[in-house]
Amino acid sequence: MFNMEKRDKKLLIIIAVLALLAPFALNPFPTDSAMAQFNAGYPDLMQRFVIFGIFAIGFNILFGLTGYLSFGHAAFLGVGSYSAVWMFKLLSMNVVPAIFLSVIVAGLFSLVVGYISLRRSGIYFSILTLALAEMSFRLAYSVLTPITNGETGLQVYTNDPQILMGPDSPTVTHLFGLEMRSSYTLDIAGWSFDFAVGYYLSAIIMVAAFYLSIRIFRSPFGLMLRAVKSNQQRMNYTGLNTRPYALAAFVISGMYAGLAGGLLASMDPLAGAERMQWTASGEVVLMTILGGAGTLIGPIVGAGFIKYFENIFSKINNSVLHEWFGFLPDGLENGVIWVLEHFVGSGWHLTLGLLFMLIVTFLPGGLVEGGQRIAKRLRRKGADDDDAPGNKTPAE
Amino acid sequence: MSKSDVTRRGVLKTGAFAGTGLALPTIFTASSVAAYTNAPTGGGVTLGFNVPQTGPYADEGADELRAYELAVEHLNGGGDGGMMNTFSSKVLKGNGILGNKVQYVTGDTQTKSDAARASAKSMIEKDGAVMITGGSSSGVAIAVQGMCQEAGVIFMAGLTHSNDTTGKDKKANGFRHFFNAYMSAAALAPVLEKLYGADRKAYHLTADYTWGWTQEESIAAATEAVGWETVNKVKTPLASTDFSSYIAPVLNSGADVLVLNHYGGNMVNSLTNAVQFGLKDKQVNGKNFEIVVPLYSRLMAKGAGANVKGILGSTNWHWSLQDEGTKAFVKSFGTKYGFPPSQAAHTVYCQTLLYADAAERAGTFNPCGIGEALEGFEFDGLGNGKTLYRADDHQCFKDVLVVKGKENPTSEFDLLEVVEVTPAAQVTYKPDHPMFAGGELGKCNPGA
Amino acid sequence: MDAILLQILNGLDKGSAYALIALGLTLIFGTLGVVNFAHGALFMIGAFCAVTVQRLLSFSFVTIDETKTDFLGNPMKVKTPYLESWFGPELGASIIDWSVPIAILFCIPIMLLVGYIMERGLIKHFYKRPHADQILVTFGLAIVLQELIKHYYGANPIPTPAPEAFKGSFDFGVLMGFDPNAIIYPVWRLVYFGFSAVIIAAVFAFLQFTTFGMVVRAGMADRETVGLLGINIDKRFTIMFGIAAAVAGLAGVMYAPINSPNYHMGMDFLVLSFVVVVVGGMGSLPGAVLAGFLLGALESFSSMNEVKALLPGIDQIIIYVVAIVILLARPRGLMGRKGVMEE
Amino acid sequence: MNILEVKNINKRFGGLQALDNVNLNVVENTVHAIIGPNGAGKSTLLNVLVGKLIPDTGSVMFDGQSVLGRAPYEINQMGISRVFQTPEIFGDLSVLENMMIPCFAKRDGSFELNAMPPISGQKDIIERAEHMLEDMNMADKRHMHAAAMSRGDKRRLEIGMCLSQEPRLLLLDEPTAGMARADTNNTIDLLKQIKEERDITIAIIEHDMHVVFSLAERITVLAQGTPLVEDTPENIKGHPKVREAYLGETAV
Repeated sequence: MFNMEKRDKKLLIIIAVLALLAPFALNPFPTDSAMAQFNAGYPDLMQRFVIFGIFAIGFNILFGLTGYLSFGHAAFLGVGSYSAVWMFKLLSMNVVPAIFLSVIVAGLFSLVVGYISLRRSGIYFSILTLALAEMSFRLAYSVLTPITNGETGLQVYTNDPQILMGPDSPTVTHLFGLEMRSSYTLDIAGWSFDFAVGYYLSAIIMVAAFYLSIRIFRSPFGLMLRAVKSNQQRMNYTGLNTRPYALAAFVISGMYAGLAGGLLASMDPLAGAERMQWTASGEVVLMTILGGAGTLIGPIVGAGFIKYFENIFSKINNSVLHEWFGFLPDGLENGVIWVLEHFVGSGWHLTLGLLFMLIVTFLPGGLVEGGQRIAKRLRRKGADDDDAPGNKTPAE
Repeated sequence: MSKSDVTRRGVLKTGAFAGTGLALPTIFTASSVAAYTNAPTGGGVTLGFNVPQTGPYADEGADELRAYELAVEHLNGGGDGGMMNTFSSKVLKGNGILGNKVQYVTGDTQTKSDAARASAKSMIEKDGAVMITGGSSSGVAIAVQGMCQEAGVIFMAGLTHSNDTTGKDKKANGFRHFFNAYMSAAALAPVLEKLYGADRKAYHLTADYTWGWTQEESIAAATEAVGWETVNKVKTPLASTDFSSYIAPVLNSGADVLVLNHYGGNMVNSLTNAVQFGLKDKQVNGKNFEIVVPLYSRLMAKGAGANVKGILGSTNWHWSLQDEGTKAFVKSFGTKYGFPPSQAAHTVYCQTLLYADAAERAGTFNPCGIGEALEGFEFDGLGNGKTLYRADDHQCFKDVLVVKGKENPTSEFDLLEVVEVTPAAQVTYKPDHPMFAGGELGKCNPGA
Repeated sequence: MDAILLQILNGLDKGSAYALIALGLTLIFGTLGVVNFAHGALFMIGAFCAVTVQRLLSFSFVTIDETKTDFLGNPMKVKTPYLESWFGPELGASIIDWSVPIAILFCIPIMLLVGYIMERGLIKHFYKRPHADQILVTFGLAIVLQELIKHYYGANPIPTPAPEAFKGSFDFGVLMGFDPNAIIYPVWRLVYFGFSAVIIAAVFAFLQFTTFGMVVRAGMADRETVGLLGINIDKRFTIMFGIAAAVAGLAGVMYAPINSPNYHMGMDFLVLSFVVVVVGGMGSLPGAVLAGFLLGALESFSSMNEVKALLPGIDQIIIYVVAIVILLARPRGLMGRKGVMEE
Repeated sequence: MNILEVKNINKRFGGLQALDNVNLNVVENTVHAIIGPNGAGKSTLLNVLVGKLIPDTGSVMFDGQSVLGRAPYEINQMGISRVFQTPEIFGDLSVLENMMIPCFAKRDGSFELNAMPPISGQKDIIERAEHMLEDMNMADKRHMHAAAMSRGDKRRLEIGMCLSQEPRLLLLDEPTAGMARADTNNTIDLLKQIKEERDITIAIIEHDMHVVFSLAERITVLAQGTPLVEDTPENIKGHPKVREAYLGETAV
């Protein structure tokens, strides 16, 4: 089944199971406990995890395999979101045409950007992508406001045409009547778990996207992309034209970004221009490097890591800290809180910055490689492994 | 963060959800039949304070947060009660809202629509917030307002000045206490005419995004109505940090007034640059060259330093006002934090009190009930004089302050002086005014 | 004509800031081979040197003035800077007024030290690492630095005016026979331009005419060979990092009166400075300077009303348009060397 | 029959005449060496042949078709493979993967969006690559990281990669430069073996006379951008012009 090797199948199954059980896995703490602050199992954040996972998986096909470091991929995500919202405005709130169009438009846009940028390599390529994306952002914010609704962000108004909208059609995004925002809450003892339609749609698409990326990694095309990264000179003198390979990877990753953008808009039908800013492009670069560029699962891990900090750490405020450390004697309590408040709430950026530095310094290769190293050490402790030293497959 | 109830989440049920085939015991609790999103069930009610904590408006966000904390303290009966004592409505008793202790969660908007919505969503979905409030820019306010409308919670806007918030993007679940670009212009124009004369030529520099445009449109229309001529309107890129190339040609354009439709860092820099070029000391057309900043804030004035001296603008509120409400608020804020509150702090404090009061009067947290209680509500004692929450667009109508940068500040907070209090009637417009046309409030959405 | 002359002045002025930052960035890249995303943060720290010196100089003691009241109605606490009480109000105030020029002296050792600590403590571990890792770690460092500044100085801009003597503007138009007010330019910006020119010239002279500079230049061209000659190039590179940091810091300290410093000013300049460096050509010092002035000038011209009327929004994107055009026309920017950062 | 015909090639770099009216014919199924002192234009000539440089004038015909103006990958697809002075392999990939890439290039052409089927299903390619590795005596290293191999092995792999494309003309650019004596001899043996086992034309640029005289059937001597003589190794050895060109400096 699935035409894959055993270890890949295992990985896919793990991801699928994790995605399925995320509402449980991400809410490990009882709702009333002090630790509930760290729960991440609410629909919006879970959706963000998987959607940015898709974005990073796609980015990794370009950066992880070919080594071309694009600093403009957020533009494709933004274009995807805009296309999706336009579909909601023009047709109906059904997400299928929206997602479909977002992938197509992002693909076309990335074809243009890729065609121009891939004429150069290295940092020159990076700056070209950065320039093209930043141009898109700035124009979307100002001159293109009729199309993008500028600062406010493109949204659906009741007086939009919506030609496919029947009198009974849902007015929120839906999949053939199944509303994205509808959810079940399951309460067991002190725990509370959310199961949202939007999350499961995104998760299924993410698993499919992950499956596709495994297939690409393991295909002859994937091998060619790794060859592009390794030695373009040899590629050329082996009768292989590197440009279309890199361009294909660029467009595929652009389509992944468009898919992510379309899904973001499907979960929440508003598309803001900031989605296209260079900081957003930088974020996906950081996700991929942090998780482990060129590894299959790294980008998802990196995406989850950054989104977790952004959404969970930024919400820890002083009163939360006081609640946590209320048991300490006053002087000590204030001391602890004084230290911690640098790192949470409005200080969450500082924590993130420090973690970037620590991870890249001590875990070269990202979180996944760090995890592998720990796993290896544990295994070695158990019994001497039969891993031949040369048996390392580069792109796991 | 511990909260007492388990099932705050409004369960949006469609019955269509059939995907996962769970064989687990599904224990549905009372909330699944609640009438609205995040109905409080235990003894507490959770409010969501969504302010910029990172990015250029972080200081404004921090000040908003201080005011929110103060408001919560007062609502729960702590502190000196602040403006609760001067508020014309007397239903708030210091025992929380409807007997529920007020709790709050905070989040970071990063001054980005996406992040703001994510943060607001987590407050609604995870923390069970029944009301979202905050923000320090119009893009964010409009984005979050739209989301609250969909989710079925009330949005009490923080600092947002664009006409669109209660104009083409107005929503039934959203309410704005802060004034807007039209009001700034309507308040400023007569003062400008009085001080600088009717025969003036204005040159506009405008931040190139929605708020800037509505500000420019409003002030240009208002000044043209008193006889001024608009020489030029120039858009400046949002990301600009140096405005020299936009300011350099001003002096030679024949204009004798420069209007800076900028806010935040943009305004600090453009004003600083304009003063560097010596515009304040020049004579053009036989008159003193003047600079106008339609939307002022004290925090911005602080950033621009001595450059604000003598420069006119408008503001929603200022701590030096001498009415009872203002004095009470400044006293309790100043005592707690050691410095006077900003207008952003003031507006969010008012919004919190107004929300709590509306809930008390309506006897419910249901957004529709609260909406009804706020619509057409007239009140006084919150520092702006008599104020009306207009039913047609959920905009507050109240006096607008025209202020000037103080020539001889006595302290680091004493940067602006009130030149005139423009009465509410003068800044009121019809709900169908063309600058506000295009949107519909729609119907209130209680969520579940 | 006068409008064009004005924009030429503007271009020189903007360009000198770009050129200074890009120069430091290129020095670090050229000598150490490190892509330094924290360079904008160094510029920002420079600007905050000015803020800090201003604060130190106006360090005050508090007296209670019973005749006045503060905003709460309590007796007013009046702050008097120690300097004013030591040297008398006039001299004290004028020393505080001169805090930015004083900060220049203060800034150089600070920045050298910051650069030294950064290079020895962090950057040196990343010489052999992929550029992506360098970007990640220096980006992390940039965030940490700016968050620390934000924590202690707040997010709002802090006014740091130039000395009274440099305030106001200079009327070129009159000199050249135009009407008064036709071409006026702020004095401090002219000082900034002159100052930048001096620093750029000093860096070039240092690299051109000193043995130290010659070795560094040789090292930039071919690190291994120079290493083989038994010269301890690493130590020199550490010093070069310090110098690059000092150049960025000086650019920042002088910039403080132009626009009030805030904690994110470094990030605002970061992308732009990379564009400048790349347009100039990776590893080329003259290229960086040339590109800085070129982009500054083009940005100024694009903001002219006549140009904007023709191409709406062009001033938003001109930098990027120019970058794209140059990179497509010249594969390695204006003066880039072959094979540098092309993998 | 000539497989490669180079006619009247000129190439100037600024003031330097790198190639001065070069004519060269390589006969099919021979080993043809191009020798000459440093700066004689050997590398420039090679770069013209593979499409990296375009000459100012002249023509280069490979098997009756012009190669000029074609990109390197197109020329390779015509049947010319190049071995570099320092081995150019895919260092990040395993040895087997290295060998598979030219096999794909041979089967699928210069670009094929073959993104869905797994490599493990490409039996023909794997078989071919494995076979080639065996031919090269490298089968035991198939899972090794290519970058981790010795220089000699890298050279061997690179030659194997070129051969797996079944080129009609193999160009070698100083294949033993920087090698120890033993490695050099191994490479000579390898090339001899290749020549024996396959129908292939080899053009070799070399400094090392030992290599040249062990392998070449024809030799062209290049000096100052122009061919001096072309003859058999025996004749070249005693040729006065060659001595002059090569030993000129020391003879003076």
